[in-house]
Amino acid sequence: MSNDAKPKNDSLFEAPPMGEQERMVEAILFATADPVTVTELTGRMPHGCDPAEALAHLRKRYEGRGVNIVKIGDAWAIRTAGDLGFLMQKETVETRKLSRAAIETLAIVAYHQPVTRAEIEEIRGVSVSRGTVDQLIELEWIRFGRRRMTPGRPVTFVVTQGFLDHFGLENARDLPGLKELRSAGLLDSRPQPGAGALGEAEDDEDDNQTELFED
Amino acid sequence: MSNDAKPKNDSLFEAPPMGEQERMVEAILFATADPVTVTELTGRMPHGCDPAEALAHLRKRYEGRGVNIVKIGDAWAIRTAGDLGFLMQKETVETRKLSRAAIETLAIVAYHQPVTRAEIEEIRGVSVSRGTVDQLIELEWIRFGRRRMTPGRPVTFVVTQGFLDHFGLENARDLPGLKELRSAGLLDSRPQPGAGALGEAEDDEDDNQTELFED
Amino acid sequence: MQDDAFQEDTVSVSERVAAEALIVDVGAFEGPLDLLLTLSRTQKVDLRQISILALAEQYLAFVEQAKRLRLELAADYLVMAAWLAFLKSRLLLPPDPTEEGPSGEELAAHLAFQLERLQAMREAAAKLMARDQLGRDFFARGITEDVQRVRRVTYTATLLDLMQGYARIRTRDDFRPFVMDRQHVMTMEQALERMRGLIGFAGDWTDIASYLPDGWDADPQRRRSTTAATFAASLELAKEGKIEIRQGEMFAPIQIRKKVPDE
Repeated sequence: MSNDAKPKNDSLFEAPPMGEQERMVEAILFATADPVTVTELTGRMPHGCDPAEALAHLRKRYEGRGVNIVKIGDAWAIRTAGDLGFLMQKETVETRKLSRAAIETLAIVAYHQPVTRAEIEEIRGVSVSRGTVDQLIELEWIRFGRRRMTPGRPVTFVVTQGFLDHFGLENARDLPGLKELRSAGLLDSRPQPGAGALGEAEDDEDDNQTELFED
Repeated sequence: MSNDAKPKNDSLFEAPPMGEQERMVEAILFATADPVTVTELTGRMPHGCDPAEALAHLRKRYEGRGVNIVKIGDAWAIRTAGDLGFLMQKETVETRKLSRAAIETLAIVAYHQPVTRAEIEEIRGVSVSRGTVDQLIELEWIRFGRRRMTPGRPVTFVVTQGFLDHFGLENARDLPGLKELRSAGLLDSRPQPGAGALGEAEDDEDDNQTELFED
Repeated sequence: MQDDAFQEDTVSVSERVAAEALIVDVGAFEGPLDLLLTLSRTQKVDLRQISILALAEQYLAFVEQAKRLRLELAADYLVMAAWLAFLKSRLLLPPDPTEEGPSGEELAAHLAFQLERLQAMREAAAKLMARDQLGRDFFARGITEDVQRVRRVTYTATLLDLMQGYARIRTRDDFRPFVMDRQHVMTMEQALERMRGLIGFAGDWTDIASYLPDGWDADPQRRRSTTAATFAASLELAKEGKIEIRQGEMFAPIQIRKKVPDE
């Protein structure tokens, strides 16, 4: 119900006090679907108001608050403070299996670090896409190492602590060698997907899918 | 866009300072037109935050301002101050005029909730048309409550959070004149003397209609 | 509670006038209770002091009038009229102790309660609608920011994936076991194919070892495989009647020659 205690601002001659004008600007900026110009404010507020001054006060009042008074073109609006944008996002995390290209690239970096892109390509026998390297860097599993002191001074890649943590390794030298891989049965049979050593990896994938379904 | 100068609040152990929490609640409430529950706030704010306390601070901060922090049921929202409605002609939403039957039915649901259709009809002395109930449900002002544990298990109607929001009520207990009506015994359910069987039959009918609604 | 001294005729005269005024828009009433509430206002007293008897008579007069004007009243108005006539008789006649059911006073009191309650609800509805309303008197946020649903994808791999990936690269040749194996294995079909081409030239007994393909005798595995395949193919050809096989003694060379048809 209308608060009768508040002064009625319908006088043609006397503008409401600045505090009231500030309240009005605040309410208008809040409720209007688009940014509002000073001209519009003048048009909507009682005669004799000074929206520009009220805006200046209001702007100061909202400094450092969760929302700020911002100018958009020649109009004004209330907007979420830049540093609180993260509150407007709801994150859902989806876990996916790394692509084969990424795993192979990662493996080469792990076994051969420090290694240049050209060397990775030589070992894989195919070119390494930019996206694959970027993805591994973003995952913080590989990072740039020292430049190689060869012509062109190519950059090298090395694995990170994050990589070691993720794969449960003390250091990259702990990675099993080819012989060990073979004796572990990893090299003997990889006939087609769905058999032998792949089994474990598949279980993993299965797991992920389950999680997806549960979400 | 995250401001790196601000402390990162992703620690599991340390909640951001209350001033920061207040800013966050402010940003979240400003960003939406719908009331937000404390549970939702907790879910969106960093771990360890106390949105209820932040809300209390914020509510005080906005007292007497052009916009206020209001409680609606168990949720919170920012609404323009009631005395400034005159500034907002442009924003006024043209609503379909409610019929007298709809208004009375709405009031009966609000004051007597949970209430069955048969009870509404008894109070109004006339049958309630399907359209009236539909209109109120469509406006999201009433919804189905629990079934009454009487023969025929008739469905009941209750008012919604949207109803409270629309009429600026913190909860249904704040309905105007509710106490007086109650103490005058006008909210008691007083059966017609000697009319038991009739009531039951009506309930039955109510039940059937309800099921139609729910389908 | 009811004024028994109330004269029926005086009521009907004054109230019939009121009833006639009302009857014009009978359609405006929301049922008999609404009509009763409207009629009760003519008594100009608080609803709690209202004379239900007088009200019943007003109502009956109204219905009477409507009949006279040949206005068709909905059934529930007539049901109410019948009920009020019954109520009126109960209120006027001294209570019959043998009769069951609620007394006239009880029924009248309930009707008074219903009227008061309907009136109260109407007032409450009016108060409710007089409140400041969202979107009319106070407003919600005009510029809303939807909560963005950000889907963050994290990637995972196991140590096993990593090792297999590496193994795959480093032993690309080894790592296609079937391909690899085929390099060292000759199937019977391959041997058969090969021998069908060669057998036409084998008029004389020849050691099947000479049918082994070049380069398959160095590696023991290859030699074994190709020998077995060639021997199996020979048996197959013999079965088909294309060749003859002989072996001089145990472990002696196995010889074959083309079978001359109809010899």
